[in-house]
Amino acid sequence: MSSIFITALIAENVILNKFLGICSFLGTSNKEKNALSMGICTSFVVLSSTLLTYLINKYILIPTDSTYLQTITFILVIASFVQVNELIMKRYFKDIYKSLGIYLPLITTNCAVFGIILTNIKMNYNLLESMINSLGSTLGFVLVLYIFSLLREKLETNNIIKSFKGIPIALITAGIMALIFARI
Amino acid sequence: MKIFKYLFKENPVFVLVLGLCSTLAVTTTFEKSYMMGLVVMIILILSNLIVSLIRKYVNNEIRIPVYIIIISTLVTIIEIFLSRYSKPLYDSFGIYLPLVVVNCIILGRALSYASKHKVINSLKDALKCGIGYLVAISIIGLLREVLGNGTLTLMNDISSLTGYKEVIRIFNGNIFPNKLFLTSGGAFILLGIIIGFINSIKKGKEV
Amino acid sequence: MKFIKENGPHIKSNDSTSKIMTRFLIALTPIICFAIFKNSVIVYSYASKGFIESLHPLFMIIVGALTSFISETLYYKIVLKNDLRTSLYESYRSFGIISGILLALVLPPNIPLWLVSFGSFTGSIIGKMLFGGFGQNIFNPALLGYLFISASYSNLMGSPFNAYELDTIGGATPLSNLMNFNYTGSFENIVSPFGDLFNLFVGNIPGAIGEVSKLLIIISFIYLVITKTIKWIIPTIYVTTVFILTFIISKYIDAGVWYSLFHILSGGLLFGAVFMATDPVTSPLTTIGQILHGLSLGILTVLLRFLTPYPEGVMTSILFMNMLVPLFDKIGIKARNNIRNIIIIVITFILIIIISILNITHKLDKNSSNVSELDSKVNILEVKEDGNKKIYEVTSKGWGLIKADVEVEDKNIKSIIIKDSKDETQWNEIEKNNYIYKVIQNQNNIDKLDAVSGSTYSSNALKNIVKKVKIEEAK
Amino acid sequence: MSGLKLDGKKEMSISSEIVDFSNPSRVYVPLMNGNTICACLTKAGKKVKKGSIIGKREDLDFPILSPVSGTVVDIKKCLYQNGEMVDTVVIANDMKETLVKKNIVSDITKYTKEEFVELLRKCAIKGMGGSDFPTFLKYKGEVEILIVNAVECEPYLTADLMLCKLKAETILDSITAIMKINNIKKCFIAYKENNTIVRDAFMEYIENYNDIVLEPVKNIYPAGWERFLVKKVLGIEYDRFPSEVKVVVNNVSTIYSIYKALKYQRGISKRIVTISGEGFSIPINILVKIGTNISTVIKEIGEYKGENLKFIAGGPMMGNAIGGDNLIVTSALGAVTIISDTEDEINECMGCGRCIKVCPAKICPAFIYKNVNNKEKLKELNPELCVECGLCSYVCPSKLGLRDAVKIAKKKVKE
Repeated sequence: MSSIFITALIAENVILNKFLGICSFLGTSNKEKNALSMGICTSFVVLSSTLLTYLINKYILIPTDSTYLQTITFILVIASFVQVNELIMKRYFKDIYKSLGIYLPLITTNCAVFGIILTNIKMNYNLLESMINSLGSTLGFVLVLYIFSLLREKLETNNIIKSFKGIPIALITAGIMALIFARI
Repeated sequence: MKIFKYLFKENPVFVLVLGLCSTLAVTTTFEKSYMMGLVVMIILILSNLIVSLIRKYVNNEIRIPVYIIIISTLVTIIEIFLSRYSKPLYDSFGIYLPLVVVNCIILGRALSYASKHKVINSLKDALKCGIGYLVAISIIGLLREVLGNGTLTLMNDISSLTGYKEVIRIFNGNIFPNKLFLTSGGAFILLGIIIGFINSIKKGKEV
Repeated sequence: MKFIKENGPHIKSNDSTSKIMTRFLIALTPIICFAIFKNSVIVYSYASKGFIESLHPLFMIIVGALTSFISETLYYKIVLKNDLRTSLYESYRSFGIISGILLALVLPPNIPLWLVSFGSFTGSIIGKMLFGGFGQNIFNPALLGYLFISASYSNLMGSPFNAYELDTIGGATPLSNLMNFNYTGSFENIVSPFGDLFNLFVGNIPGAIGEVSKLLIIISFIYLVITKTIKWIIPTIYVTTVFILTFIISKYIDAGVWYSLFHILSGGLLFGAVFMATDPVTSPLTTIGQILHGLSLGILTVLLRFLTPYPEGVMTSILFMNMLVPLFDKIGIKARNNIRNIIIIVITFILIIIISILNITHKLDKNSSNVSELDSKVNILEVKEDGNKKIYEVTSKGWGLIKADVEVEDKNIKSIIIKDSKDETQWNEIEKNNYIYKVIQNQNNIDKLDAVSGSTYSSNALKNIVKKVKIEEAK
Repeated sequence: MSGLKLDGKKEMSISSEIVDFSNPSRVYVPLMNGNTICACLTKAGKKVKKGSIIGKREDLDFPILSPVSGTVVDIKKCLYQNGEMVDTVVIANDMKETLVKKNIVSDITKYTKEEFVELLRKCAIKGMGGSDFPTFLKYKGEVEILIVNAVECEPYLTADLMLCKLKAETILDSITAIMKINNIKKCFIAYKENNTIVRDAFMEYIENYNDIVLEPVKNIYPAGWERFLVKKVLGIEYDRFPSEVKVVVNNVSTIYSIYKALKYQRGISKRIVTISGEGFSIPINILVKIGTNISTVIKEIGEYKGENLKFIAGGPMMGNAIGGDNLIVTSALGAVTIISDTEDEINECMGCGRCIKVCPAKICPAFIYKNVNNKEKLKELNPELCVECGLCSYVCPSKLGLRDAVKIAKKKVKE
């Protein structure tokens, strides 16, 4: 049980090992305040949709043998939860909503969310295992996002050559982080 | 020449750094990458086509859910087609084939371009983006496999479909098949260096 | 007579960066000499290897230093486009040589020379120059080179022995030997095969070139601290945390103090702590940040040594902590003058320590009774026996369920025939790099074998089969 | 409170006697108070007496007095101690020293507090330790403890030391007078523990003065800094000014100038200046009229040694090397240091963390230097606490101008 959590957190980290969620990873990690809030919103969406998708898959899709409908149903579940998340953010956490702005609806197109749910289904985990896996992966997502936002703040003050500034140096740092995470 | 423009000017992967999520993981072999590039291109063209066709009847609020439904149906069709005709390719894609639904390029082009322009323009744009994406992905796939594994699989998994099996072994010495490029970290670093290299060439040309 | 207009203090301390770096090099020389002495002079006299071959470690150090120097000069010349003279001067000022030498000292004695140059080349260029040159890199270039080498050519890494030590027991460094006895075991079977603790201390035991002579490392550490060249807080706290943690664990498995001493004196801990973790560029600046750095290094190293298949926890934990340096500095700045923050930090760290100890003890219990966990994954349907050959019909849980027949002849697995693996989706990866043959080949220490990337679960399933059969045989 | 033990180099200028140069032919009075520009109240050709008002600092209504009697020649730009060219009143000295009004007060303790503060403002008594801060502001509020700063932690400087050696008794009289007028309970005279000359000078007379205590302070730089003294001597901290905790810190020469104000009811016109450093042939202490051009005095005493020199107004740590040697003595200028320029090899910041360990104000100069051009990061590092003691630049192995970066950051944060 705990080995699933640790591997999901570090060894099979969602961003670094499975390449999921790079768009938002490069996008929102410039200031660490919105990196954290972005992470929390994503984890809320993932956990809630894992629960719902597991139930749908177990009691609707498999009995009626329409597993090819998985993609569509899961995407709709995620999209609806993102709308729910946006409403909550608008009402309760006004300032975070303002600072995150356009990145909130982007969670639907965040491959990490959909990827985690798909891995849960593919590995045919039971309910408890898939919840732990989702929790581990999202924590891994938030961890890497937070560390990376701190590193990018430091990279701002370096005098990197012009053609490598911004995205390329961020990718190289992420690559080195991925190599280190693979060895833990 | 146009190809040069596709590759450097607005290439979705190298310049806009979009749509990386579902693709980098698959580029361990050249064949898988150009197949994934083809899949994405076909879906892009079809989705742009449909989106620009129905752009008048769709108002602004429900744009995103509708487009997502369109794209996911297309992806499911492709999934069924692949799982029936080339099972090994379908297996090797694993969870990354359904992930094409959330690929930022397709939804991005649909939202920003197709929903506002005529069918012909959006088709042209889809073609441009599709080719740029295909070229970029296959270059990455080529580099990663040749340097990392020393082999070049032109057609292996889908041999049942095309009946032509071809795996060329290029490097076998102890220097070159350097497993770094097969690891996920290696892919990040390789992509970073490629984009940096292209930036320096673009900067060279402009200044 | 010219009067210079300048503000700011006009008298300055007579210390300078180049002086610090030269003192660092001076502290390294005794270790280099011992490395050459142990790995080539003794080898030349005992194992009667050719003179040139036995000088291999010396060439490694030279090649390491030269490549990093040349690659940085080339970088300055080609990428930054300044003429040869300034790029030579610039690369002298950015002290690439030190990371080259450090990398060579960390590698096992008999690896090919081009591998050393590959490591120091990637370490300096990708790790340091692309990040902006001297003083701006996030990761320690020497360790980064080590990471690149072990990531890309792990099979070529070779064994950490020189010809002289080939006869020591079954090809294991002290730490990997400890792992075979899954971290418990008495003084005899962990320490005595290597002489005794003093042997470990003086350093004629197998290991990478620079790591083994602990006595010299401590001497250079004292020299570095007196001449105020390195941040002494990080190594002291790092080693003491490891000592305390292993002491608590040794109390748990009621082994004596020698257990924690063994942990400190083995592997690259001392060398890593004194030379790698204190690299000024990649370690925190504020004092509180350094304390946190040392503490978390210690915790992570102990965790890695106990919980992961890699025996050597030091290199990865130093690299991991290089990533967190901005976080430690941020805490260091905030907590500098108000006590409330310091208390919060202390509590969080105590919590982390407790969690990690529970984790390790849990693992140790699980290890001693790891048969139960294995049983849930692998079960033996039936055993057919003819003559000294046995055939185990086995099922093991990977993605789906794998059925296989394992043919065993006098305690050695001869072959594994897979009968059914239809729902193993990633099965073609396994077949492509004939993983079954590798599993059979490494059946004695199966944990060391890496899983096939992309199909970890099926490869683990195969490894579990081997483990289960070995335990059955051992009964 | 951290700091650094510097090589004091005091012995160079300690042995020689004070040489008197107190009547120069021309006197230059810069219309400046610290770094704030003041208004000019005279014009060329006007006759002035010693002590008549020639300028005023508007915001504090603080006068600038003429140190000599004579005629104003003209008002032109001259080199000031912060390296800029500033409007200065040039007065030709008629050597008569005719006073505006001449009276000697017998009992100097009979002033009331308001009279005392007004007298300090009228006689333009300013901080002579280098801050040039109008002293009457310090005594406005209620004061319980007085700390006399005889530490002089800048290397090469021995001006205050010579003053204590000669005028120890007058300083003690002045302290008792100030204590009686402002009913101050206790006074501490802070001096460096290894500075035996000052200790013996005061020990002779200290018995017959009660409530005045000699307080030794550790020989580290910047021991002479206000915040450092209050923390070391009284063990208390304050936010921005010591007056918040009812404490006043005065330099020992300022105490001597207060004595002159109480006794003769006029500002001071002379002060001791140390001229020392390896670039000068005969290091010496001179008694010189405020406003004299130091280059004329130097030409008489000795000559320079070495090629490209640094002519520093003040000590080597806090002072600025001004581009020329025609520097004008003001009441705040304690010394002139002449040292040869050292070519040091500048390197990148390698993150050794020494500047953070040594900074007495507990801020991080290395981070400020790195983030000097993004403002919201600077706000977190709060550079305004910096006291510009220069220790960070002193201790940096890569010889970076950390103090200048913090100065720039201070300006940026203030906007």
